[in-house]
Amino acid sequence: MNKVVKVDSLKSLFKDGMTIMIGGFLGCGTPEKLVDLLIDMNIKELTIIGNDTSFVDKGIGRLIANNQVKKVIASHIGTNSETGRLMNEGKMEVELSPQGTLIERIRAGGFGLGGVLTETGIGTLVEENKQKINVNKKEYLLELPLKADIGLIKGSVVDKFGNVYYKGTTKNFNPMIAMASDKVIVEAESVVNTGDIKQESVMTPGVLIDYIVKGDE
Amino acid sequence: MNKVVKVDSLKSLFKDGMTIMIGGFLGCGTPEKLVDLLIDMNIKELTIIGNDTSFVDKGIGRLIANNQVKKVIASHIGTNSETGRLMNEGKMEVELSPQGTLIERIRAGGFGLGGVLTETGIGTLVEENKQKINVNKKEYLLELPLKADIGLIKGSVVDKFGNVYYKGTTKNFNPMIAMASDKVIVEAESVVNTGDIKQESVMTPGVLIDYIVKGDE
Amino acid sequence: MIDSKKAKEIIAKRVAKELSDGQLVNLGIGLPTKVVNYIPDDINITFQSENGMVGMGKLVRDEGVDEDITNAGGQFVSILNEGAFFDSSMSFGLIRGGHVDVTVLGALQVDEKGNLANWIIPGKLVPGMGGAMDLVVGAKKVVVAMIHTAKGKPKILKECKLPFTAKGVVDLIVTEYGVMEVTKEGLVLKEINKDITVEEIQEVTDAKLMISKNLKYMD
Amino acid sequence: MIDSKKAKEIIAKRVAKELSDGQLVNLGIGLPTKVVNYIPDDINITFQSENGMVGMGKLVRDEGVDEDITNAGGQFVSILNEGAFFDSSMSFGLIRGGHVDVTVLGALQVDEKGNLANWIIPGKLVPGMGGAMDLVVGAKKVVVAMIHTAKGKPKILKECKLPFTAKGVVDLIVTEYGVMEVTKEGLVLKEINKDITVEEIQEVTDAKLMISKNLKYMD
Repeated sequence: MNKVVKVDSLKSLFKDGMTIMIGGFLGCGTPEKLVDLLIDMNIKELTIIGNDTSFVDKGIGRLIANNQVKKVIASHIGTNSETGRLMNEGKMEVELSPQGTLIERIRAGGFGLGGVLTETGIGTLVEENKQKINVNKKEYLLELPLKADIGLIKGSVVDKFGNVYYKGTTKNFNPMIAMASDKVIVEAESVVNTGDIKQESVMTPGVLIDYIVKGDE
Repeated sequence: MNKVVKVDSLKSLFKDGMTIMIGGFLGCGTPEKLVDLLIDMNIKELTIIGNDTSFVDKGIGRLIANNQVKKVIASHIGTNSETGRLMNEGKMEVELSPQGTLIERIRAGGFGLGGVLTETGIGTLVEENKQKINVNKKEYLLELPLKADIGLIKGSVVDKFGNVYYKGTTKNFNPMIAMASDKVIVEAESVVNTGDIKQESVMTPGVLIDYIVKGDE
Repeated sequence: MIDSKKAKEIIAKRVAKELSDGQLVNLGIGLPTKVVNYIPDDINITFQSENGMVGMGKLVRDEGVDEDITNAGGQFVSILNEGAFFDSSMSFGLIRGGHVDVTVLGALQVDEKGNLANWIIPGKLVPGMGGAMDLVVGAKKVVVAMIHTAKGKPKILKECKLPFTAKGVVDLIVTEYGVMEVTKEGLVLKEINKDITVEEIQEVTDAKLMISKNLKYMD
Repeated sequence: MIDSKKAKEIIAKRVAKELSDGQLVNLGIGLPTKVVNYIPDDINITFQSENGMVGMGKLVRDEGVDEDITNAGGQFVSILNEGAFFDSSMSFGLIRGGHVDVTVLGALQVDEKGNLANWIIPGKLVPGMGGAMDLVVGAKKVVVAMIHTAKGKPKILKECKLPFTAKGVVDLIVTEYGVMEVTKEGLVLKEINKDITVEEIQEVTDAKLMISKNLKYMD
């Protein structure tokens, strides 16, 4: 079971119209080499799920600027002018989800929950088309799970079994994306031998990882 | 802000009738010194929330054997004969929750969610008195949050700010209990200086911890 | 009549064949644990323990014991190099989220609709469901591994009499007498112990067994 | 008229007084960030950044930069010894679960019922809500810190015209002109900049201000 592969060998996994989750927060913790791959392949009509659309020249933002995205589900798009432009021109659909709700939806997808109830968004536009549920006389929104065909994550240190360790704030959406995606590819800043990451320090278990790509290759 | 205290100084926090969550899985990861304190004080009519009722002479099991518990919410009671006896004699109420549901309920309490939807328990006794919700033609149970007045957790290494690191399988319910309890007391196997636990290795942030007790004192 | 120890060996050995390379597997307490002993060396299985780890190793005794590493039965175990520890919410995220390929567990009763009962005998025994309800709902494949009868009485029924652990979740039943698959039409006997006849296995089974066209001997 | 730079100083300095020892605080991007500069040395505040840390330190430039440590605005920052990193679900668990004592953030509009609008100007600007909706619903105390008007037009209204970020969540409004508390009866002016009169502040405020019996000068 050798999970460490060349990035080019992954091409057969991708096709137009897929739903792909990509880790990162304004590009911090985003697997740029894997974004490069999607741009090289120029696959289209993607549904992209991530915290934000980053910047025009960074992370998820590059896919949007390159017109590869049909729909994006994110919490923030203000740092990428192309997202707003494509949305206003009707060329791309944008679904905005509050950040805490978005990560819970991804978690629900990965953790097998049918949904979660949150007060966030009550009395706002976020309510639209959503079921409201009363619990102990308090009103909540039912927020539904999100899943993806492929999850692209970035790991600071990854062992050959796929166990991932994230440094600093690169963790953000990555661990939940690894749970919510049918196939998971991790871009590793460094690859170490299995056992080099202490079992307590593993942040995403290798059992969730299908492929490892070296970020510096 | 000195959180490291003598166990006796905590007595004023406890009173009869409280709801207390206690970490551990069959006693592994349970703060036994804090259980000792509850037994010494002999506070009564407690509602105890934990994964299981351990053994007659261990962890949560000791509180039950000592008749201090009015109600227990757990996933498994089979290893403690006293739990079954007191339940059958009508002297203690037992609410059984599937383990994965129980930890989600505690998490929901600590994470400010109004509830979660799960398939677990559909078509079983667990359905009783619960709201069923349909999502995309599939039926789920709405499981409600749990909170506690006080959470008692066990940490393997704890720094003076309260940051907690758990070794091995001692983690189990402890991190979520720290989120779901108004006051949190950690029993530390060892106390280290703030900064000795790497920021990436902190498993329960010190901001959640009110008091630290040394386990070996 | 097969003695209990031998029966458990037959079952564990047969269940091991249901596992394939690269899978994540949860073994219930008791009989299912013995499956570990029959996994071929060239197959790599990762074991999950619902109290908070993947990559669980063997039981550990005496000086090898680390009291901070236990399995879901509270026994001391080891963890492999590729393993990871986590909290219970992550553990059940793996389970409920469909990341566990196979769960193997015992039953008090199981029926031809794939209903399972293994957590309560009302008025008699109330151990609680522990993680079983989540495991059978979440795992991709649910294998019941059990002695065929209880004190001679059938445990494989037309319909479970005891309260369900879950409805319609069981995929395969492995006993010392045979291997039965749960299908929409009912239970299909796919393999049979060579020391027993089809009539004999039906006799100790309440549910009607359909006989596979390719019925084989258990091995 | 107070210039923008001076106004922001006045606001940040005043907001700092709302924080007390041992609190966990989230400061929004922009003006609220400046609050850090006015916290007395003898008070210990832990700052949370919703992208995944508590114990956030100062902005870092040049050789001090660790590209793996950023704040919610994408700037490079440091982390203190007592800090911790975590994923976004834990981060918003702290926020939604009521573990954050105070959140300080800007507003496009805020009204006398405590409604807040700060994430969208339909047809013009759609940055998205980011973490703001969760922060104002979850934090124990919500402080709006903003310049009193936008190009001379009131931002403190009888009722927000822009889409809400959340309903009835704001506790306190701090501007360069004064400090207003949201009460069931409406907005109560508790402190006023000594360079301005009650009439003048009312003039640039759409909502009717009730004047506290103990009206003080801002400091």
